[in-house]
Amino acid sequence: MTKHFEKVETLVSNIPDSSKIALAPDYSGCPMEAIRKLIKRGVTSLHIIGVPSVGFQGDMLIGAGCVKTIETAAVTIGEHGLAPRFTSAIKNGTINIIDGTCPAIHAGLQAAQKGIPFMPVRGIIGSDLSKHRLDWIEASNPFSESEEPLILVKAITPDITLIHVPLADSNGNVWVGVRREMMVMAHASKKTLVTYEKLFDGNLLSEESMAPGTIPSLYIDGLALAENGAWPVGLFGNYPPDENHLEIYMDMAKTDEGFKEYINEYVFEPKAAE
Amino acid sequence: MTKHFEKVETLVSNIPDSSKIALAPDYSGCPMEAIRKLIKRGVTSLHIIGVPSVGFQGDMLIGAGCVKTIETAAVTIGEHGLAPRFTSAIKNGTINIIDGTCPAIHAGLQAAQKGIPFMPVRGIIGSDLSKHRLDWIEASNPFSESEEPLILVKAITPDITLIHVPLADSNGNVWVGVRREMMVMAHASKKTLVTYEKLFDGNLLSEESMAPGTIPSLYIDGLALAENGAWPVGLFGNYPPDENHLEIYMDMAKTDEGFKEYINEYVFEPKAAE
Amino acid sequence: MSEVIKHEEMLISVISEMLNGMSHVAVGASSPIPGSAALLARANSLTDLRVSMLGSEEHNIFTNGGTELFDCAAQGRIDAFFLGGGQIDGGANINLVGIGDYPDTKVRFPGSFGSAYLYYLVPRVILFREEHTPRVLVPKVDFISAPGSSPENVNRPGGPYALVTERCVFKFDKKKARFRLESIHPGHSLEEIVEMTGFDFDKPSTISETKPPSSDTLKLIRGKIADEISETYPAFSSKLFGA
Amino acid sequence: MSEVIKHEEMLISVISEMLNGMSHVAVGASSPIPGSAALLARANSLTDLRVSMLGSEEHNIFTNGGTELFDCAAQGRIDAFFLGGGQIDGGANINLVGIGDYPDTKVRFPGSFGSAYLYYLVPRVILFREEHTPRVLVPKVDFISAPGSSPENVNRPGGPYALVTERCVFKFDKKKARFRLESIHPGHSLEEIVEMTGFDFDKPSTISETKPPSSDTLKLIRGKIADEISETYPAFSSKLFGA
Repeated sequence: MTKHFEKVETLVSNIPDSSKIALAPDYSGCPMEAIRKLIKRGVTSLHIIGVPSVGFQGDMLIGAGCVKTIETAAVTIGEHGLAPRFTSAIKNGTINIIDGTCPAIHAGLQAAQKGIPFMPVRGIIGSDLSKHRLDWIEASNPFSESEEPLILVKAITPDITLIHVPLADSNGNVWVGVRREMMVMAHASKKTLVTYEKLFDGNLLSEESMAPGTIPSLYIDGLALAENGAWPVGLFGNYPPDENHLEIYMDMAKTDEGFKEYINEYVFEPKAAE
Repeated sequence: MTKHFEKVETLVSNIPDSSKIALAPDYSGCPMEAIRKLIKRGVTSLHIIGVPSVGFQGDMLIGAGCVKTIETAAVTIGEHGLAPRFTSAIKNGTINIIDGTCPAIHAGLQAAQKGIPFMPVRGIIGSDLSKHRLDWIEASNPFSESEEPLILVKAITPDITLIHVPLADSNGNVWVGVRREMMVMAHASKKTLVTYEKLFDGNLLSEESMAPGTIPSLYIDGLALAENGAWPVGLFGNYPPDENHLEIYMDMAKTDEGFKEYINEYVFEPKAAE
Repeated sequence: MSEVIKHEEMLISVISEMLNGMSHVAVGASSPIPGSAALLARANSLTDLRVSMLGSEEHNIFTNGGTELFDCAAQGRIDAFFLGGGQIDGGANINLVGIGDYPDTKVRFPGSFGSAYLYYLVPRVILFREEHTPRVLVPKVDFISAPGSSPENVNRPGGPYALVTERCVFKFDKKKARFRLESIHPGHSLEEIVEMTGFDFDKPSTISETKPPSSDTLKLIRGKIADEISETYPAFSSKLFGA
Repeated sequence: MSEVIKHEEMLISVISEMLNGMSHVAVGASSPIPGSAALLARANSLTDLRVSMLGSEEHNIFTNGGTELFDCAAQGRIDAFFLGGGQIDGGANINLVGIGDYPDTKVRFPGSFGSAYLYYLVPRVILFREEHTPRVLVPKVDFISAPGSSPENVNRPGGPYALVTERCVFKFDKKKARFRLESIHPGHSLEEIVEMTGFDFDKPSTISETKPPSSDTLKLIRGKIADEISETYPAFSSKLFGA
């Protein structure tokens, strides 16, 4: 039932416009090659969910005009500074922002994973975040003897989870190691599409040491090999971020024109990435 | 902060009478050697939580008079039939039973893991189970447009989780592989005590393949080596149940006298187990 | 090969037929016959039928601990599951707790396991209980571990599909919340079934005989399936197949 | 070794002192100075101080994905954490979202991250913001990502402990819900701090000077800590220490 695609292009052709798509932060599994192919295809009106935040890939999708709404605890390019295209899009009002906080996003996904309509979350009370969230309800803790307010966060069910992982096997199982937020994302989503760095020789679920870090193929709808597929963000256990390239991006993406040049060079005419 | 104990006896001396103690089912990590030492010590008034059910170890503790209350989705010795000492104790009214259902027990522990007061659970409505549970509340789903009933399960915070695992390292990290209910138990509990089959040479958290199945020492309070420590129940990936021995147990434990003989032979004068 | 079909083999075959076209079948605790049926359905499946068996290391695709089976069911990723019952009544209510006035039950069963949840969420729940007597199939269960039907306001995508016993197959009519006799196993009669069933059920004008397994299926059961099930249920496998 | 102490080194040392006796310190996103301070506290710790650093592979003990940091905090297993703020006000309210009328902010910051949760649950939250100007330290934040204090009925075991800037250290008085000036970094003055702080704060009659790092500590920072932090913050480490 898990489809193996020869090309990343074909894999991402399974992502319709207007999809609600869950993405990982830069230190987790970022499917950069798939993001470039998505931009090249001209996907539009995406609703991005940062789990719990989103970095370079979110900024690129926003810059390329692929995003209608972004639901996230933050958009950050880490040490390199404010995400330039995100910052500009907010200033110009060209995207909707749904501001959340990390544990509430995790809780919403875990609620979807468990098939429950909501999950209580500690904290949040008195923050301005909840004023703007129609999908959060302030309720009273029914187990408390005295009146105690509590935030209930509605389940978040992404249409698609799109991630890049270190290993996959021919059965469609994928290995994420300790980066289990990707497992929650896959469990919670209607579909999960994956690019992977290397093919694992054997069955990941049959190896006692590999199985604990593996998302079973039951949850994986499509797969494609993408060597160096997380460049320039880096992939845990495999390669670090290409800091020089990120600096180039930060510099070019300061302006609309610079960003257009950037995607012309690296997305539409991808010499440097090959 | 994780203490290494030379003897299983010393490890279990950290379990006070009347503790609320979480135990795994027979197919997960059963600390049988520790259970025998607990019985030998004469622990009393335990509140056992089966996560989500309990088998041989629960039946033994009940038979030996160590248990006041058992909270579980089931007590079962699998293929071997009804748990004899549990069945007898219920008939004679010598223990309290708090009947639950597997996902509600998992949800209660996950609520404790997340520090939230409760977790909604699907199903259950209309079952006689909820009639007897003061720690479950039937509420209305606040996210549903029409009236929809829903069960809220109160967080379950065990005093102690007691488990047996395949591997531990000198830093106090323990490897449970895919049996992650033990990780939830450790996260949710005030204290976690562990016996382990073999010492892992190195740091489990430093090995990319081992870390995903590892409970970090942060959650582990005490450890002791117990080779063959899950006998006769068996340990996943290591050795199967000793079916012949379980049959001997089932036969002897039919009666009070037979059970007394059994624990005399295997707990108080443990020739056969050595 | 002996063509004397054991009743367990018959049941494995009958249940297996009900799993045609499923993509994911889960098997709970203490379920050697449903487990064998699921493995048989997988062996016969043209597509990829997944089997997740509690207690098995080989036939287990879960990597998120004890909660995953339940989460997976809630996500709609499990098509079929099996439940039994110390008592089962005509409304498909099941009792896995005990006989008598709870909590002071005269006879205590193991407990409800995940029934009070999976019965609501898995679209095709097959009730299986070998013993077909008025003691087990009762007018009304003493304790409802999980009800056979629910009011409309309860979120319940799942529920009972059939009840398989040593004597016959009942199908559950969700609208009427009643069982209908579907087929009678060879060697058994309607009169016997009426007599041995404590609850009232619908009787179609013509009732077929349950189809026994073909010799190919029998060969598969006694070979591959006997071998596969022995990992989780060694005593069952060795008793039935002498493996 | 040059004894010219860089202000980052000063801040690392000051924050590190606040982590004495802790057993588990967590460090969030974009926090090279707090991260270095935590590693320094660990290096100086007589007991086993654990450091969990977001984005690090080496200094990360978590094995349950992105949710574990937050679950761990709710379990009471994290003693200290760090938060910053595009704006911080005198009630220790922090704004990580933006300046202006939300959602049409004139200036947009990255977002609230886990602040609206960890600020409630971690007993010792240290606010850290290098820039000490009226632009950052404002009378009232434009958007409350997380409030500095809560009504009594809110479950809140955690909250602000101190605010560390390039100029001084404030301690937070939970009862008054106000900052008190604790110490002034060498080279800075009370007058300057009053002028550069947009909010009102308590001023004790005698205010000490912030203690600079000892030469041993400085050696540790420039050696072991510079090396350890470079895994997660290579640009920071190479800029500051030329590593």
